[in-house]
Amino acid sequence: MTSIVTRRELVLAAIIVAMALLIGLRTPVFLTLNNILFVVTDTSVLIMMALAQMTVILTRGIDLSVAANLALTGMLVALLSHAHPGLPIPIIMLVAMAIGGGLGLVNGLLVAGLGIPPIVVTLGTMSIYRGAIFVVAGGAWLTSKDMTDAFLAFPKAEFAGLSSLTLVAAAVTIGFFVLMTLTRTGRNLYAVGGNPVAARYCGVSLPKLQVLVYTLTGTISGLAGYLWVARFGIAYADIAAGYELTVIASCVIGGVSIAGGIGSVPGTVLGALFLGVVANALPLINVSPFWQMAISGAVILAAVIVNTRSEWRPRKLILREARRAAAGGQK
Amino acid sequence: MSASEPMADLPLPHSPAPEAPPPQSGPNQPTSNQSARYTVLDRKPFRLVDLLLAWETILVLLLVAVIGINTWISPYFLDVFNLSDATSNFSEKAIVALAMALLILVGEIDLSVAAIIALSSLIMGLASVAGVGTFGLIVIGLSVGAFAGAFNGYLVTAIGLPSIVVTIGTMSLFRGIAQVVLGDQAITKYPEGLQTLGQTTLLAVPPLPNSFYIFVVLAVVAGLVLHRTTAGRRLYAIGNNPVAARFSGIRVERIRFTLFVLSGLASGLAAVLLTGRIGSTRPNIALGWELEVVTMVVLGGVSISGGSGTIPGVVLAVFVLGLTTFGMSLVNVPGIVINVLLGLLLISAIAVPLVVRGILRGLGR
Amino acid sequence: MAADKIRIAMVAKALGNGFFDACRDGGLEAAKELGNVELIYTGPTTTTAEAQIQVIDALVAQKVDAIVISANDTNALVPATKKALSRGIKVISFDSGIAPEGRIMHLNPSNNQLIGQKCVQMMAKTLKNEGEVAILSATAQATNQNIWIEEMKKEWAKPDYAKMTLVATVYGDDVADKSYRETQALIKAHPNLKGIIAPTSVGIVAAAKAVVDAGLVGKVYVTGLGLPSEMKGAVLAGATDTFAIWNPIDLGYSATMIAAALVAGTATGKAGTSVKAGRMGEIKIGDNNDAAMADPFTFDKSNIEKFAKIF
Amino acid sequence: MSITPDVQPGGGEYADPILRLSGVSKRFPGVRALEGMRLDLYAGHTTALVGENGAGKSTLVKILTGIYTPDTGTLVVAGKECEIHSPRDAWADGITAIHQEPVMFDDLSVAENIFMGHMPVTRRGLIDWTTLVGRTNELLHRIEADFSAKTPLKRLGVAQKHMVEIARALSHDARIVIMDEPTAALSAREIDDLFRIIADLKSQGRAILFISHKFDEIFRVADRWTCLRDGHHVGEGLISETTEDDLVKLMVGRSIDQVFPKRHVVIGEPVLQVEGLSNATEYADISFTLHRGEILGFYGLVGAGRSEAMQGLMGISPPTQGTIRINAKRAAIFAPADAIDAGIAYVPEDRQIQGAVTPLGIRENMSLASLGKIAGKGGFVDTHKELARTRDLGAKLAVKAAHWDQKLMELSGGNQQKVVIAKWLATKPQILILDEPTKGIDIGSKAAVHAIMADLAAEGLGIILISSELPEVMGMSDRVVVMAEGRIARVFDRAGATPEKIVSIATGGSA
Ligand SMILES: Nc1ncnc2c1ncn2[C@@H]1O[C@H](COP(=O)(O)OP(=O)(O)OP(=O)(O)O)[C@@H](O)[C@H]1O
Ligand SMILES: Nc1ncnc2c1ncn2[C@@H]1O[C@H](COP(=O)(O)OP(=O)(O)OP(=O)(O)O)[C@@H](O)[C@H]1O
Ligand SMILES: [Mg+2]
Ligand SMILES: [Mg+2]
Repeated sequence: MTSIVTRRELVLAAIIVAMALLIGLRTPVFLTLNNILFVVTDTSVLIMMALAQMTVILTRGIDLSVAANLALTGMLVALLSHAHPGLPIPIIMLVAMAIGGGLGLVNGLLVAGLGIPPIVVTLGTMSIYRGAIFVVAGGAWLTSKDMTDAFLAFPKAEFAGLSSLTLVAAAVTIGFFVLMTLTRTGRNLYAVGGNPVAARYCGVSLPKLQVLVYTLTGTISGLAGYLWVARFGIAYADIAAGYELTVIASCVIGGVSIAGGIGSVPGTVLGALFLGVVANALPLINVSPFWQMAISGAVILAAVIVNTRSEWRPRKLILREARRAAAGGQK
Repeated sequence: MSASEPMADLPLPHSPAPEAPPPQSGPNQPTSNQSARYTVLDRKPFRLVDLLLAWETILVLLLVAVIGINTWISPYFLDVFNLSDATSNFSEKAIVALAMALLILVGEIDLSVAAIIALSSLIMGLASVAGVGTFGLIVIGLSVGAFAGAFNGYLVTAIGLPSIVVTIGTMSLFRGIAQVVLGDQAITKYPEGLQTLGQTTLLAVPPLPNSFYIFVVLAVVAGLVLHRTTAGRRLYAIGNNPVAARFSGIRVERIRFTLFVLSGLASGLAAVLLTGRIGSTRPNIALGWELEVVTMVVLGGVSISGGSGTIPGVVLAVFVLGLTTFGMSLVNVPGIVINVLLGLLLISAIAVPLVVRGILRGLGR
Repeated sequence: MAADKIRIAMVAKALGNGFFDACRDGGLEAAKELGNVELIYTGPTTTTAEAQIQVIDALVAQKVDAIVISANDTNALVPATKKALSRGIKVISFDSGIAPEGRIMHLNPSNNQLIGQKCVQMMAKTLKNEGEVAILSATAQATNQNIWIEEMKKEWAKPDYAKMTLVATVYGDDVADKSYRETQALIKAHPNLKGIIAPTSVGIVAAAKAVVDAGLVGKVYVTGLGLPSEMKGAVLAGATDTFAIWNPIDLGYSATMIAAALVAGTATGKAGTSVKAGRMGEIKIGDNNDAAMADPFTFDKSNIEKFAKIF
Repeated sequence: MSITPDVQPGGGEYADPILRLSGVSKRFPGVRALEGMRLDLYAGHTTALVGENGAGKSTLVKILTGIYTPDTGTLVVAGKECEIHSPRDAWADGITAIHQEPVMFDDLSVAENIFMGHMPVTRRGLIDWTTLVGRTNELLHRIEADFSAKTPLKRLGVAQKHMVEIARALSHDARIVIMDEPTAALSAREIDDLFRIIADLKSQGRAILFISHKFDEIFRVADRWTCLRDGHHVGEGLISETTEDDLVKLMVGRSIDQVFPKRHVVIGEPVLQVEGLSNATEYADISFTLHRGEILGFYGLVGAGRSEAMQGLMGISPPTQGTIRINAKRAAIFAPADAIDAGIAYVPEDRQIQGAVTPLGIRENMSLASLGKIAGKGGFVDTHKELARTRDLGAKLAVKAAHWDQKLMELSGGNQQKVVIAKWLATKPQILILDEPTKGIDIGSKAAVHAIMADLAAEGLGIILISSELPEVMGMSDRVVVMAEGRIARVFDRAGATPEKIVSIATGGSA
């Protein structure tokens, strides 16, 4: 384990702060404590989902079904709560995680058991899960009138000035940090992504880890499904459409390598925050709504380019340094 | 080995194995087929299992099944006019899928194709409003596509960003630009000629749309280029090992760049046909097509990590997907439920041969 | 399938939308009343023209007798519906129209001008003609939304509303979370905001929820077009004072009746003629082959409970 | 001359093997990698496993370490029958290995690299970083490594990375240590270090299985040998009772008369003149002349910059300064395609990454660098021409395969190398650069590659041979260029070169 934050993460953090300050210049309300807390609350689900996705990308995989999983689980728990209004919220959350985890496990088994490429599996289950929402709900939308007050209350609850969403995201973040830095499983994830053959020689089983990460991602998506549906008070087939790409973009901006083996918890959290700031700032700084999509596209590209560059040093120099280190050591 | 002749015509004694070992004594000597060690066949010996488990075979079977089931569930399916109409709904996507197949084959991906269609259509619309004629619009549509593709290609090859990341970004950027310009407006003023291209047919029977004929021609060209020319060889080499390809004198970056331009060009062509077909441009035109196109390519057996796949496979997948969708919508199954079916189809088409091979291997032991 | 049945297809902008589900119920009612009509309710999953064209092509292939459609795009559907017309299928649009050359007639749920006026009037009444107001629309390309916003602005120009200012128009794309976030941003960007007009059933619910969640009930009011069943909570919570909608059941009912009449040849759909639409009585067809149904109906605390049970 | 395996070699201490593997078979689709193989290892002894490329040595190692499960066979360790299904099982039975492929995690630290798969954990199940770092530093100290536990692996040089592999093998404290070609990328000094470690392990009573294609090493380090051919056990015995020639005969099935069949060739005109070639970081001021028919050896320590200089010449990483003349004409080389057009061919050092496209077939690989030559009208591949050429080159280099469309990944290392060389010969070059062409390939193939070189030189090609193996460079070259620290330190004639002088110059001396 090297230092907790890397140079790349510092650059990203600096970009986020600079961006927030610039937005604040135009719209001072952006920098109020309330708004900052709101942005964090609004980004909480993205942070959780991005962290889970990171573990999948670390193993050289990708999970495109997360948003569909979120929507399906959200619908299922909304239906459940509708049918059994007495169920306590912790039980609902556990059920959401179980359903989401189950859907993730399906991905994991297809990837690990049959060796189908993750992008194919999750492209397929993405369609299947989305369609399943339509089927289970008979095509209907569930709105807040179909949900109990307790069901709707949790995401709005506050503890010590922090929203429950923020607290859940914080807990998930700490969990992932411990997982990735302090457990064998976490280090094994880096190993299988960095060099799958070598990992096998070290007795690290890729299939087991794949089942684990897809199930984990599913579990988090399931939890996010409840939070999302309860927060917006609506469930239908198309909620969070296209959200999987936002989740992946968070990872990439946060420095997770699509080629596997590289990525960190702080980086991914920053990547998600970056997108959260952009998403919340654009409607606020009064740019024409028609500009928002183009700007967020350009900003994603710019962030990735800057972020790649900050890490980028000529390959040759790395060699020379290595050689110098080697030469220095030999004397 | 002869050494006296010049390299120019490679003197080659077809001597069977100078190294063929002399028979040895001793209890541990394997003596069987020693002399056969160096006979090298020209081609892989034919095995029925290979043919039966080839991707294309599976797709053909699937296609037959789809046609059978559709005929069974709807009396309207086997009708020349209906089938011809059905092709117009997937021909444009299929054209983009051909270019995408080549791109995925070299280990890249372009998720911005649908956004490029929107951008091309927009610029064509602006030009049309300014009075440009049909031919001019076609040129403009294609060039905008090519430029957008070149932009992706530049970011991937010159700056070295992963293509999935670049094209997730340009996906928003290109469509965003269309939205900036169009706002809540639509462009509906297109010349007669463009609409003729998009809406009519070359032949009365079968009344297939022009876009379908274009797709067929392009599929043949793509198939020939990929499977019969040296350019195709280069693509396979890059897809399997870009470093070795570069060391072998293949201009890897240039080819990658070209393929991005080609993908943009195909999207531009799709934009021309689609704009002509619906005669209208709005920022959300072709929304979500990128995933449908990728699904066509992947179901077609092109390995998502690059290096393997065929054009016939992609063409078969186009028909499997297109006809499944059409058949299901004939009995009014909602689109989202059709998607469930397509998802299952995608996974099982890939899973079944893997499982069968696994079982065969188990039996063979 | 009985061959002598008239098959009428009702095509929604997208499946799953409560508004169209209510239209379908109206259509089924008409079908039952007529006896010889089979109603096919269908639609795409995404609100795009291409997806709707695919649905239309499938219906043409099935040789349905009539198509009743709420269009995702005025012009883009024209080639597809023209083809349907040329094969003898009666095409009419309802709710959101197709350009005249692509349909026999169009049934407006209400008069566009009335809708625009109604929205502004409801807001003005709640705010007593004073304060900052924003509009939350659906997608930027939704035909009917844009017409209504246009009409609202015309009404707004009247001197009565001089102190009630329009500060922004934003788009929630008929996506719940985007509408919610846009509303949140409106509230923050305009601290003096007093009202939000959302002429979309998805947007109005999300906006009301955002107002409730931000603890601004009584400070910011949401109005617009919504379904009573979905808006009940917002009205009871106080985030919405009044809102309006026409009756989607009646709309679906009338559209189906008209289509059946066209197929049966008892109506032509020509300008100046009229069609009998069962319990809705006679519907007059005006210029451009347009017809309009009743005025939008206003809901508030007093009647919401009753209607929430209906649609 | 094989010794029946049941005869106990040597004195009483051999009495029972610590590891006895018997009747092992392993098939891959289309290949029988092992067939009824057996192997005995004895405590305190080093056993060399010899065999051609593809004979099945690494497969055997992977079976012993639980990476492959054999189709049949039994394993007895220390008198107890055991089954190994995963590397963990192997560790539990006291078996550990340095694999042929590098087992490296570039983005992790040295400590994690060494303990991957068996990191110490605290009672709560979290990684015990203190113990981890402590034990790593102990191990590094034991092998006299000059870096620390927390260093990120990507900062280490090639040789240092090998030390990490060795440390990993030692970290298990195993009874049986397997080394699959551990010396392939080590310099002479590091090989000495390794042998010292082996001696140390032996003295502690551990059994060692040592795999190498270099006979000098085998005779230096091993006590016993076991020979494999085509997956079969073909003999075993004591090193002290055998000769190199015996072993070669057993493994190849015939004797190799000449490993270095250098012929006398009339040296012709200069074909390549390089002057002042430099790039910013790796090499500087490289000047030399290569003649037709000449084999010019390039010797240096790993990291001397030979590969980079040649890759500069090839246009892979174009140099910043210098001129290149081919047949006295200046050549403009900015990309490998330019170099190929100019008549240069470069067989790279890293076969798996830079040379072979392993998922493609032999035919396609052979055509890769000369697609223009098999293109007919409109760029279509002339398959008849291509197949004829593949057959010719394949026969010329004696490529061993089932059919010409066989995927390279199904071929042994030596045959892959021959295909890569064939690919370059197909471009009909005037200058052939071979970068470590015999690294990791067996003696038979090595002799074949050398014979090909000699033939090509006789045909008038100018050949550059980069090798870190001194006997090879000296045996094959007309002149030897010695590089050190990115520069040419000295050029020796065949007559003036002695091993001592060359090594001294290469290590920075001035002899
Ligand atoms: N995973 C695999 N799939 C298919 N064939 C394989 C696989 N691994 C090895 N083989 C084949 O098994 C045979 C034995 O290979 P192995 O790697 O054991 O040889 P080796 O003796 O180690 O050779 P070298 O000296 O080149 O390392 C070869 O023909 C090889 O091609
Ligand atoms: N620190 C390092 N990180 C990554 N790769 C390295 C490093 N050091 C060396 N290598 C790689 O290892 C191989 C050999 O090392 P190096 O480049 O130092 O030797 P070289 O320049 O090829 O010299 P020579 O050919 O004379 O041995 C090269 O392919 C090089 O790219
Ligand atoms: Mg080996
Ligand atoms: Mg080298």
